[in-house]
Amino acid sequence: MRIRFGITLAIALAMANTAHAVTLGAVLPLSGSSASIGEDQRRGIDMAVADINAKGGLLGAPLAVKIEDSADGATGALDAATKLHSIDKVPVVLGEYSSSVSIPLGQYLVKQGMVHLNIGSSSPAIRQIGASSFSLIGLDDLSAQFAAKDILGLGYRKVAFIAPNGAYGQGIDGQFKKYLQAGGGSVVAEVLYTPGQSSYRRELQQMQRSQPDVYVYSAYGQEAAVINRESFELGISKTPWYGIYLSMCTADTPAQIANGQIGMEVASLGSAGQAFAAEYQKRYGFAMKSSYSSYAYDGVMLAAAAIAQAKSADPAKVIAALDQLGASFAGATGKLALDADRQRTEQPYDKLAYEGGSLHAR
Amino acid sequence: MSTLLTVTGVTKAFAGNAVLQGVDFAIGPGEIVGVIGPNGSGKSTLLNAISGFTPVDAGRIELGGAPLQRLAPHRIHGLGLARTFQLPAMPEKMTVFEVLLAADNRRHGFWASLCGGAEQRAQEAASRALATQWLGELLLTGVRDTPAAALSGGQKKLLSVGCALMGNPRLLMLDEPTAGVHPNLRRDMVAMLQGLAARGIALLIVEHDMHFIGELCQRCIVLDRGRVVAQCTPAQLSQHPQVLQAYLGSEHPVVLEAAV
Amino acid sequence: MFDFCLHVLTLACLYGLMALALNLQAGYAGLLNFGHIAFVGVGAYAVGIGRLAGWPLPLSMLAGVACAMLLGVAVARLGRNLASDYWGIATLAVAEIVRIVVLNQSGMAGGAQGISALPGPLDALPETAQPLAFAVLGLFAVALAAWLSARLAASRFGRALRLLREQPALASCLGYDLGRLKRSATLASAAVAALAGSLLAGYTHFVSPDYLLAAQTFLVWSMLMIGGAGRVAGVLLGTVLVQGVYSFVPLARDLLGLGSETVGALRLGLIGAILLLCLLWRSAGLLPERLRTLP
Amino acid sequence: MLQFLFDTLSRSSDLALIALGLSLVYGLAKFPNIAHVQYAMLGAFASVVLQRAGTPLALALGMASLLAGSLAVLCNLWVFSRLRRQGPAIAMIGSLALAMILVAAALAGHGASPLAYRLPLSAPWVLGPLFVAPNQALAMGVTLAVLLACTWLLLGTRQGRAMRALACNPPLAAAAGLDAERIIHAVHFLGAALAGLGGALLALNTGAYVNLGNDLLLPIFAAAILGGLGNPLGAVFGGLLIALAETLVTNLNIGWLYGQPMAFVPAGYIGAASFVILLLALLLRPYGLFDREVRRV
Repeated sequence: MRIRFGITLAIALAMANTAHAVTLGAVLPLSGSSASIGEDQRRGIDMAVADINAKGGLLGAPLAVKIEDSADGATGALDAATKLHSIDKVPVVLGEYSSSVSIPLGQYLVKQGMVHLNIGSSSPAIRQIGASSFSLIGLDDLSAQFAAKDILGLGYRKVAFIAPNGAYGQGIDGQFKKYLQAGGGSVVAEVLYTPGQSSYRRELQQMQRSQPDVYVYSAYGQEAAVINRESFELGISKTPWYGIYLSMCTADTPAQIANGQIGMEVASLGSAGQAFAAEYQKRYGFAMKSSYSSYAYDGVMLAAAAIAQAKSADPAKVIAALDQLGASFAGATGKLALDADRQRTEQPYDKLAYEGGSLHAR
Repeated sequence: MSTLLTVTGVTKAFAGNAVLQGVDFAIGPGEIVGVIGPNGSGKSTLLNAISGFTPVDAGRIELGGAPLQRLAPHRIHGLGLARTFQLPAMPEKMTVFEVLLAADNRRHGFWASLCGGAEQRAQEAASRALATQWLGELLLTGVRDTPAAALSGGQKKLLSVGCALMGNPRLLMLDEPTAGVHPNLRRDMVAMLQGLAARGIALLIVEHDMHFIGELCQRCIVLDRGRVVAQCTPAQLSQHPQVLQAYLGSEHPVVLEAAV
Repeated sequence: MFDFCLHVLTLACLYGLMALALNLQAGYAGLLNFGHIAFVGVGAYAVGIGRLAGWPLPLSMLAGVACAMLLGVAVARLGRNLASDYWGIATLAVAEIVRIVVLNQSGMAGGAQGISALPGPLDALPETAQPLAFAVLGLFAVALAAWLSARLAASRFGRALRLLREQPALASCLGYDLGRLKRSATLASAAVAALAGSLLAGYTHFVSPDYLLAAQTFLVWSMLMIGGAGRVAGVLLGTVLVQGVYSFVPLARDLLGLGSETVGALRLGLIGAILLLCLLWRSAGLLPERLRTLP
Repeated sequence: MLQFLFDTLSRSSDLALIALGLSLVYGLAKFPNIAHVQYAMLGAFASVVLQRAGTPLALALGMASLLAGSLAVLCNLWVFSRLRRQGPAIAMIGSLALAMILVAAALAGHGASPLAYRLPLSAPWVLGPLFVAPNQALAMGVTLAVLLACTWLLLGTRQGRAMRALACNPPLAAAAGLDAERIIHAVHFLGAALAGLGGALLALNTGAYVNLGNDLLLPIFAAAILGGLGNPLGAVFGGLLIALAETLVTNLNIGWLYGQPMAFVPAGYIGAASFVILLLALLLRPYGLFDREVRRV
């Protein structure tokens, strides 16, 4: 009896999902070592859903996003994607963070004829996922090129580079080195650290020995906090520190240590960007932890816009609408300007400095 | 008389304590030899040394002319030497019958087992026949399908003798075969072991029970503090001055009384 | 729903292969291999590196099995003078070293990003038929492996392994070369695990260092122990159960209608709780190994 | 050079208490307890939350340690005392499931972002070439004091002897009239209390975060194995050796090999270094570096 009730309820819920509202899917690293980024992505998605539903929803009904945990791995992401495809029947899936998860996820979605919106992976290999995979985030070549130019422009030549030894770190490392060397600089120390250690003193000191003009880093959460704290404790923080995606680098670091750091960040100077940042602060009570929330926000917004334009949640029609919209859509992270490979070609970045406890344009 | 096992000058020390100090003796085919001596005289170490569980420091051990002292236990078994343990531990998740079958190690290779075939089936049938025969002779038929670990201490001893015999050894070494065995069963054991010797299997028996030694053995080797202090027939034991010295010097007068 | 069940079934079959492979070592021979995933990873990476080198898929898979068996020889050699729990951690160390090496080999093995667009064994079939076909292939492979394992367990070799697991000293003095028995079990296990790895890479069309995480070994171990080590039916039941729990827990959350904040915690916590309850309820496994009474 | 030595000591002090606790429990329970590192994670959270709520740091550390210890006793009562009878593999999988539940609890209770102590940031002390952070010195000092206390407890007291006797030979210890159950509970409490304190001290540098336990798992196991399982003080030296290996890998200039002024092994191999050391050590000394045999001689 109870089981039958449960089944009826399940069917009713499923019907409620498909009949009355458009449901999108998202696969995020909500447990495992990237969980803090997944959580920030989730915040962005929740904000977008709230915004859209506050304005009357999509196609006349409230929008929902079904968020699944990838457990930080390819098989977990495939489990989640298969569920979203086969049970929830969503047309669009957003995800993931690590490119070693986004790539198999995207491959699967493309094979099923679904839309993949990449909201967190910046590896150049994302480009090859396939015909229905769109990137809202500028790939590493964009951010690395911007950072390299910025650093050379500031007059630094000898650079020590540190990033986590993962898909993101290895990708940005290669790109950054390429652009820096092309512009006449050199990477004198290159450390891809093993995430999750209790201390990075050894890595920091190895870099110190090459006496760089500037330390360039890109890290997040607990690791960024430890690296910043230890560079302060070792007296290394007197040399300039440059953060690629500075807001995530300094999010969990005491202001006293972060003061004086410079870096770059996804532009949030446009009206949409500033509105998002303000809304985020209001909703969660702290400043944006990283720009991954804004990419996730834009992902939902873009999907909603495409579905609204296609007047249908049919994936083929959504893809056609995305192909049109991609060139002109502008969101919290600025204008997308997707190219023929459906990758972002324009990514406005800001040059920032951390002063007096917060980030400012420089 | 030809010799089967020759032990020459075997020496072993654990962390500076000499446990075996130049042990010499020899055993012929079909001979039944007892090894006695007070606790700590090195009896078990001697058995471990011969069967390859304890590497010796010096000396030679030969079985039918082949040197054993550098070989691993399974190689020594392959040359025709089987043994039992003082406290035989038996598998929990195998029946008595299965343990006996496992004790026959012929054709146990991976591919032979996986592919099967007529030869494999014939071998399995032969093993089962042999195991069934030993079950009967060792009075274990009633516990054939019991987990081997659930047997009583005495039954485990019998089973381990059966295991040793499944390999058709030339020399069988028994470590205290009667400890924990019911007295009635003990008599049957004497007959059974004599039967083995009649088939040409040499027996080397470490034992405390002097009646058992007296009934069974043709010869005794007396160990004291790692040395062979006497080799004589069981009847001569009580008159042997070194034997008296060895036992009176220790805490085992009771054993000696039994021997007298 | 049907596609999702097919997916779960396919994964269960692939993990079933890994669990049956581990069962050869852990269930039959009592070897605590905590680096089992290294064999799987070698098989999976063989498909990846084979693609980069332009090899045909069958050749890559064969190379994977061969490499995994080589690794098996090395691991078994390591076990010759180590006690079982030390050997367990040593195998874990070997698997971690393999993972760290492929993680840092961005040229040859794709680095942290892994190797994508891998060929699958059923690519020739039409797209829509592939999920069903792969599930059938997986079922066939797992059925074959189960049949062979059961046959092996009943054979003279299997009996020798049991004796080795239960009483190694007895086995040794009954003429069994323990090192050789362990090596044979490890090699057979490595071959099957590598095959499972190749199939997993072919199914997901992807391989990355994440496939080699120690957590994956623990996952396969939990399948083995919850189902019942040493018994093929137990291992398979454990695999289906654990894979089912991993896959269907997100559905339970949908039924409960909980918000997105709890997704990660709920999934992890429910899986942990179900596994723990299974263990406490039947701590020898759901289908524990039985005594073999022979005619 | 001095700084490298100091950092090696600092890293090994990070590992020391937790590895000591693991080794202590392993000696009695004889299974690799994966949940052990989660006690460290929970200890870190408990301590940070208490300190942020206004508890003085010393009290917060102590309470976190007690909480972790009590939790371990409950876990032992409900889970491990039943699973241990089925052998080490079952108990290990049980500890794995328990670890998942503990991580899930932390994830649900706090979320994935790190949580740091609310402490004023003080400038490092500069002693010649040496930079020492006050919190680092505090963590090392407390660790050293607790290690000394544990050494005394294990080697110098009746209770310690009872624990070691039970670890070496349970039937004999039981025959000698030791109350095994009580001692096992005491050891679980002590082991987890050490882990909780270790985690709370670690959080001085890293903050408390959900993955703290998982990140520690492999280095801690490597340290405990290196020292010889069930040999608690060996585990401390195991941790020291691993810290040394990591420091050498990251800081040994191998530029001369390539004819360059400076070149290093890629830092990504830092994890492999400790495992290579572990394998080498096991090849040379199959029962860990500080095996019981050594102590007996």
